[in-house]
Amino acid sequence: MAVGVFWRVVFFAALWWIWAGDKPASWWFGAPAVLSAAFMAARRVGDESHRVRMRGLGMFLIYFVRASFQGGVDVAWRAMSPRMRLRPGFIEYPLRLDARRAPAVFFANIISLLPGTLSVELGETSVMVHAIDLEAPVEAQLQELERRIAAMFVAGEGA
Amino acid sequence: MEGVREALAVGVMVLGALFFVAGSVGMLRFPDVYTRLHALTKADNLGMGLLVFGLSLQAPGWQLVLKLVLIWIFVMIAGAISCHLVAREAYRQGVKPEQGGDL
Amino acid sequence: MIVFDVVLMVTLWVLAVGAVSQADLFKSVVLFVTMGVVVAVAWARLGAADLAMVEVAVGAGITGALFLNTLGHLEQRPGERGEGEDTSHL
Amino acid sequence: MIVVAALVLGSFSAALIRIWRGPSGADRMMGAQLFGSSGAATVLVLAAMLEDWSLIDVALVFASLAAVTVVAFVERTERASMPQ
Repeated sequence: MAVGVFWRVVFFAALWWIWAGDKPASWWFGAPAVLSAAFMAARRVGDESHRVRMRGLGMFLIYFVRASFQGGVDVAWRAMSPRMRLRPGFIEYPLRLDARRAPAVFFANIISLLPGTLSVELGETSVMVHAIDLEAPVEAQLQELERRIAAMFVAGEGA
Repeated sequence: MEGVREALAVGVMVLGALFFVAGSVGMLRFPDVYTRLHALTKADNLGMGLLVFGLSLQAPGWQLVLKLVLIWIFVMIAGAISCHLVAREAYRQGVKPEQGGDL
Repeated sequence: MIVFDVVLMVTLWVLAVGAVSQADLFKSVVLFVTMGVVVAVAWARLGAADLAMVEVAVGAGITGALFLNTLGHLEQRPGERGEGEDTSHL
Repeated sequence: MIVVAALVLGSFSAALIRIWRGPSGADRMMGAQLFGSSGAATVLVLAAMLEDWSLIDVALVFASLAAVTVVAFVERTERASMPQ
């Protein structure tokens, strides 16, 4: 718990520093704001926190930037081509992550930023996904994403 | 050297703006709510990323670069969340998607 | 630059007129929120960063959310009372 | 640079058409969302054009408040469609 609060203080302080600059006077406002934000965040999550593996995070960022680039190019291409190639439809994707916990929520939000997929509803055991092209290997792509997210998070002390 | 950087920055930013336009075109041309959301979220995300990258090349200090990246992250989070919420809302209200075939 | 200004101005006009002349209240609120955004861009164009910030936070953010909430309450009324009084003119 | 600004602003008007035509509430909300993100983009381009870097802060506020109205919209329709 205490460790979690410490890292949250560091996180919010960094955020404030980026936002407000390095003028010392800004910390008169910044310090209380950072502290209260950290405590509120810690209380909200409780001790269900997840550790994030640094290496996994780095790998994930590279993968994410590349995939979101592909996603943008893909959808822009479809929009601009005179004959739009769309084969949209819903897919129910069975979740292996626990739907009530942070990684699954993270997963559902990232889906919308990747090529060809859009998360519609996060259910108990599955995610409803809307795919723009059902012929693309959507399932395999989602599995890869899920594997990468699972590799990034380590279950915290609450698990 | 300075000139090259300037040209690169402007080039990247024009590219980013083109993605914004593509996203808007998609939003006007695509047949239903879900496909329009595809266009909006992804194209805007990438356009914003390129714009931020181009601006970072011109920014006078690296603290500004951090701030720009923060903006991109915020836009991304807001985009992903609101995209998911709008899609879920449309789904729950029973908006039917277009199915299959070349449209 | 003049092109930019003209487009900005025309958009602002269309949004302002549209927001007050809509029969559909929801559409009107969305147009109002959008107008808040464009007004903020206009402030930024005029070099007034502080005003632009306030306009985004208050005009587009908070007021829009409050309007939408109010609209939700207005639409909820008839169902709650269960008397079927006609509020469709709202 | 002016080209960039004009292009981004052009996508503004596209959003306007979408808000106007609907057809569903979700479509209109989507248009407002596009206004949010392209608004932030326009302010960023303006910052570079006018060389006034304090405008970056405006874009930051844009970005951090972009989701507020969408969340309010969803909350509203959710409450309206809830069975009494």
